Amino acid sequence: MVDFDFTASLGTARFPNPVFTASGCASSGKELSQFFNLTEIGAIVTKSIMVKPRSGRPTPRMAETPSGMLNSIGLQGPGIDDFLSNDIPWLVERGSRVVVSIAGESVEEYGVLARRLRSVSGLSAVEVNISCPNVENRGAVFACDPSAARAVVEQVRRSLGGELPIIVKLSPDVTDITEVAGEVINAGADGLALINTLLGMVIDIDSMRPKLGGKTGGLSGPAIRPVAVRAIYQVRAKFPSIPILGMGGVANGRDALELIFAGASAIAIGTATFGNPTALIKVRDEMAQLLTDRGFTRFSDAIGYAHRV
Amino acid sequence: MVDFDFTASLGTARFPNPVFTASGCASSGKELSQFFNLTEIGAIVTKSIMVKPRSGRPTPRMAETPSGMLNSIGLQGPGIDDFLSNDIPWLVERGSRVVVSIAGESVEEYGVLARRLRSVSGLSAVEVNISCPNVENRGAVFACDPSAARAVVEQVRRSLGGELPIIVKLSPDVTDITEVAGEVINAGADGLALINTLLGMVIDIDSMRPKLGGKTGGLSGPAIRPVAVRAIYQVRAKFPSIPILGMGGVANGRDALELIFAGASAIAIGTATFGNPTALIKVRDEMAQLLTDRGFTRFSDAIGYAHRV
Amino acid sequence: MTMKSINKKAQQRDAEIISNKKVGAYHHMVFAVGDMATFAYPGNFVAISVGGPNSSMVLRRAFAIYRAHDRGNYGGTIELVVAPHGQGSKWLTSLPVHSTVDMVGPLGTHFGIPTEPVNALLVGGGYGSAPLFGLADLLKSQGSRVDMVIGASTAGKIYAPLEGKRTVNSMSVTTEDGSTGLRGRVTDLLPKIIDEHSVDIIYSCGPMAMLAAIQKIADQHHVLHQASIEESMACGIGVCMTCVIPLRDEDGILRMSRSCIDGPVVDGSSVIWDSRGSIPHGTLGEPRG
Amino acid sequence: MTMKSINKKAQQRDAEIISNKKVGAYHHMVFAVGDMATFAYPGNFVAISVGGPNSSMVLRRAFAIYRAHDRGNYGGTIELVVAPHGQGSKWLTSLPVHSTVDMVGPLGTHFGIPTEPVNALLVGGGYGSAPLFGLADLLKSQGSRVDMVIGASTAGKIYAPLEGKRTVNSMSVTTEDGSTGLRGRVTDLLPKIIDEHSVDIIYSCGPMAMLAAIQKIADQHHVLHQASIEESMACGIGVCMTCVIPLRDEDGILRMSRSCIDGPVVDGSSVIWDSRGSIPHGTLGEPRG
Ligand SMILES: Cc1cc2nc3c(=O)[nH]c(=O)nc-3n(C[C@H](O)[C@H](O)[C@H](O)COP(=O)(O)OP(=O)(O)OC[C@H]3O[C@@H](n4cnc5c(N)ncnc54)[C@H](O)[C@@H]3O)c2cc1C
Ligand SMILES: Cc1cc2nc3c(=O)[nH]c(=O)nc-3n(C[C@H](O)[C@H](O)[C@H](O)COP(=O)(O)OP(=O)(O)OC[C@H]3O[C@@H](n4cnc5c(N)ncnc54)[C@H](O)[C@@H]3O)c2cc1C
Ligand SMILES: Cc1cc2nc3c(=O)[nH]c(=O)nc-3n(C[C@H](O)[C@H](O)[C@H](O)COP(=O)(O)O)c2cc1C
Ligand SMILES: Cc1cc2nc3c(=O)[nH]c(=O)nc-3n(C[C@H](O)[C@H](O)[C@H](O)COP(=O)(O)O)c2cc1C
Ligand code: FES
Ligand code: FES
Repeated sequence: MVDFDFTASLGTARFPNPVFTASGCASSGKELSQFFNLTEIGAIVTKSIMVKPRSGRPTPRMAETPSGMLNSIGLQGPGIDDFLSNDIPWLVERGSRVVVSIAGESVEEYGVLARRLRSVSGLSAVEVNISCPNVENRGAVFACDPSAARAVVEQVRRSLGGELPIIVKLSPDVTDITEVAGEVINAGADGLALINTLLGMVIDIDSMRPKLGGKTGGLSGPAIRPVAVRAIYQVRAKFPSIPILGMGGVANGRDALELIFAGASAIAIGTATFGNPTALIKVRDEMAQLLTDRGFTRFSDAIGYAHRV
Repeated sequence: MVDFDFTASLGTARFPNPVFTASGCASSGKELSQFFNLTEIGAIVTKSIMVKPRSGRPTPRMAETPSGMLNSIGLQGPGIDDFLSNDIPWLVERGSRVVVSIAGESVEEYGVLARRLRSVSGLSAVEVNISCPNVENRGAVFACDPSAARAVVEQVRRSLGGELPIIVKLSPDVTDITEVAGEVINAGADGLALINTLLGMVIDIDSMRPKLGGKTGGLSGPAIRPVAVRAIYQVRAKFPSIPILGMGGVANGRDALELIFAGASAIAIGTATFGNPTALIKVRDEMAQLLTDRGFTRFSDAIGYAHRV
Repeated sequence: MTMKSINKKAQQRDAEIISNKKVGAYHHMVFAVGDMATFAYPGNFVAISVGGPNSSMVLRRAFAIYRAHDRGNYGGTIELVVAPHGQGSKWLTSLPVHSTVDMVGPLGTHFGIPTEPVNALLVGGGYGSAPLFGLADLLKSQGSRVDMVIGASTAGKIYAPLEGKRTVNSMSVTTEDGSTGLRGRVTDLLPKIIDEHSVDIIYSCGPMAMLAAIQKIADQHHVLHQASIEESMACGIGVCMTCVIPLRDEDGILRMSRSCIDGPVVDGSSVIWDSRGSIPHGTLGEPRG
Repeated sequence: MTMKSINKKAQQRDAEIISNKKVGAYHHMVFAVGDMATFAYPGNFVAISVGGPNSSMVLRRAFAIYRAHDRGNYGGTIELVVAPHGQGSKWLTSLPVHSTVDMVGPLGTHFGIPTEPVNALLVGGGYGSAPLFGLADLLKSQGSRVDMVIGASTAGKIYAPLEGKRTVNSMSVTTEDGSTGLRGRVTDLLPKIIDEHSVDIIYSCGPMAMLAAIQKIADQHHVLHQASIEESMACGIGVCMTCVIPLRDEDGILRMSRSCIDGPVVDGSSVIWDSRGSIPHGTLGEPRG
């Protein structure tokens, strides 16, 4: 394993290895640092931050499902000001690679967030979470509306300037994910993050009502891995050169390999961290071993390997 | 449980209980009859039949996934002629309720199938599986294209005449399932079947290629239950009077109750039968008990109960 | 009074089951945990993976630490009181001795121990009595008076081991069906005890509704109240934001705070008890319109 | 020659593990199954639920019946030879004696037994030798000559119990690494044995590639060949259509047939062996264009 070249890249950003936290599944990183050194992983992707502080949705906010879970956090967070003064410096000082995830309720808000990030030093990339309701269009989720998705990315591109890579995170809850991918790539995305959660619901058979305070929630965990692999494979087939940050149900090295072979250039770990605080380290080490076993000497050679003819 | 009224209906069709086989998960019924008497369940929904014999997709056709499985059968079947002369009479003679599922590659083919069913006696309803590629439109799946879905249902309505209820089976792989539901209801659907499988993929990390012969496959089983509950709940909220045959990951009575409370008028069992040949009987008995425990005396009162204010 | 604070000593390890005994409706389980026990304070909890290697359950289950011992025949041990409730806890309680589980802990805040002797009233509902016995020992050892009230729906759900009863100055039991102790709820007894023993502080652990009712009484009688709360937790380590409750912080700002990090032990007066299932008015970042 | 036919006597029941012993790379497992054993013929298989009540594995696993006994100390028993391969089989082989599993069986077609004595050659690869021992007994009891060839990659994967060796007229072993028996593959030995003993029929069980190679030899030597095949099965009872193989039926029509119902034992000459992973040209309903 000494000779294995594990470096990864997304656009112009470089990482010592391809294992990242998934947005919203590592808070802003600090809490995981009692289990491992944050510089051990590729990057911390922070919880999607909005312009203003946000309380999120009422509880209960989670329901366990077969090999998965639903969450309805509702983007709780302190707002960009608090985030930039408290969370980012802590991470940057400790030498972590940081990808900031942003979320807005209007195209304008995404612009505001991107402008705020422009001058922040120490960031590796910006992830644009477009799985948010667009208050200006009857709450239609940006990620489910190709033209709205495009408008967000164009705005972020303009406001951010040309330095930081923009990774746009797509929702699998669409008829054709390659269509949305095409739009955001044209709008200037440097990479895509695939996939966000699937919309789901659990009904509590005792109260005989939806279990979550917010009624519906996002389905994550191993249950959705086949959907993630398919989405990554489809997008990679159509846009072979766009880097993909893959995620969805990865809990060990074997799972990660599926997404890598399908076309992911790096892997984010979400739900698995809840079950195992050191899941990221496990995935990283198992992945390196499995790739070495298969004769790979460089991680990058494995990306999209399932597409070879 | 003696006093529990378990009768169910979908449009004008009546059933002694609301537990059905899911199309493609009970072949044409015969094979299950060594485990229980087919009259014990609400209905047999037969494997989707096409006009001509069809070999289906190459093997491997399945991959187990966390709390689920992928299949890529590719609608293997003997064609409508063989089916009507061999499979249907066998079921009808034994007193089973029969729902015939049909699938076509063009609007025209659906019409041909519906016409053939017109004169068949002993059927309870027709299920229209529109999760098929439309060869006339670059293989776009009917269920993912609201206007194509509409055209199919209008054609079936015309060709079938006015007797048999038409249940249209929708795919969850769409941006807005209520939009497709609205189209097919307008086109004359008497009920909806929710949900078909989700498109997924598994990569074999040893061969480093997609595991299924057909590359992608349909994801079913408990993993997708939260998506099924959500889809049923959404459609019920928007179209409270359309009957829904609910399915997706039901393996026991508790699972079934979630779908019923979300809005299903009957439940179909697919993947669970593979793990347990008597799953249908288990679901039926547990459901009756759980509903009785909760004070219901009629099954029909429980339908959509999670929507009460 | 020492403030409760987050336990920063969490570790993840395999813990061997040393003993697993049914006690009434519960299982008393002892785990060999090495030095995890050294850093455990009354009120802390542990989080355990459930279902084994092929499990369909992806989330850990949280359990309040009943007792922790630094060293013994098995090195450090942690004891839990587990109710076989749903899938996960039934799996755990069914494990034979010598099985190992994956355990993370100690987690969360712990009960604050006053620096001076006080009159303390400990109130537990169901298995919520468990963490109170270790707390009682600690309070007694620094000279406090400790009265205890334990309630449950029925006798089998009262967890009150003999040695625990002996430590405290008084122990009262209530059951809703009257099958043991007084018929009624714990809160029926509190006003009298508070008055009789000039209670300074209530420590409580149990269902949210019970805690809320205790807070009302604490307010009326102007006594402090440290409550150990139980919200559904997906991660237990502060990274998921599922376990939030509305808490007013020292600056008077009302936030949806993580009960796994800012709790489970919280100052009862800082919680907006009535608002489970909603975002209380005035919460930082509350939804507009 | 009696034709193989579908076993219509399948039942679903709890089966208690009576014995579970490691034998080389495999586990020999005995299950108490009541009268399920009565209806089991060599070649039939059973399907077992894996992973326990919280399992993330939704599909049964199929295992060829090694031996079935009508009655004994435990009533009817069925014996299996299980390779701890992936998640499901590892779970199964790790179960302690007295655990119960949910078993469906006997399923599928069985080996056809000639009405007259014949010269039979039984060829097994890996755990594929297991169902051949019961078959050997049956053939011997009706007066046939039985030669057996067993192969595997390495010695630990040869399953050949002593009492099994005794029944047959000859037993040859091959391993690819030469760690026991002859270095090579089973097929290296077949031509010679066929000639020497005027073999009438080959019965085989093992990996698909081995079966295909045997068929070539059977064709060259004009001997019959009954092969027990192993395709991924989701249901094992004929309802899912995942387990298909291209089979030419009596009317000469080539169909994708279910190996759980029309197999696992099939007439080797009716299989289009080369076409795994594709639909052979001429199959009923083959894709157009
Ligand atoms: C801080 C804390 C301390 C706890 N201490 C104990 C203890 O000492 N003894 C004990 O028996 N149990 C305790 N619990 C509850 C325990 O964590 C499990 O929730 C409970 O055992 C039910 O899990 P299950 O898998 O059996 O049920 P399931 O119904 O299968 O659980 C499904 C999901 O819902 C959650 N859930 C279900 N019931 C509760 C509940 N009452 N509170 C929170 N989440 C719930 C589960 O954690 C799980 O994620 C505690 C919970 C918390 C948060
Ligand atoms: C008719 C038949 C007879 C069999 N007899 C035996 C036997 O006697 N002894 C024995 O050890 N095994 C036998 N097998 C293989 C067995 O059913 C399992 O497939 C094998 O144990 C691997 O399952 P797993 O859960 O350990 O592996 P996993 O890799 O976790 O299995 C995942 C899925 O793939 C399928 N799969 C994996 N490998 C195979 C394979 N080689 N063939 C078919 N499906 C596979 C599994 O059934 C399962 O659905 C037989 C299979 C069939 C179809
Ligand atoms: C509790 C929770 C909170 C999440 N919050 C966010 C978020 O703030 N922003 C975002 O882009 N994705 C969020 N996600 C989605 C994850 O980043 C990830 O895309 C998804 O969970 C699939 O990966 P997994 O199966 O590894 O969890 C969240 C997921 C969970 C479970
Ligand atoms: C092996 C298999 C074959 C299927 N074939 C069909 C089919 O022919 N027609 C159809 O409408 N749905 C088909 N389905 C989908 C099921 O009817 C059902 O909608 C889906 O599997 C979800 O239910 P479940 O989780 O209970 O399996 C098939 C599913 C499986 C697993
Ligand atoms: S349980 Fe995850 S933040 Fe508290
Ligand atoms: S395994 Fe289902 S039909 Fe053969």
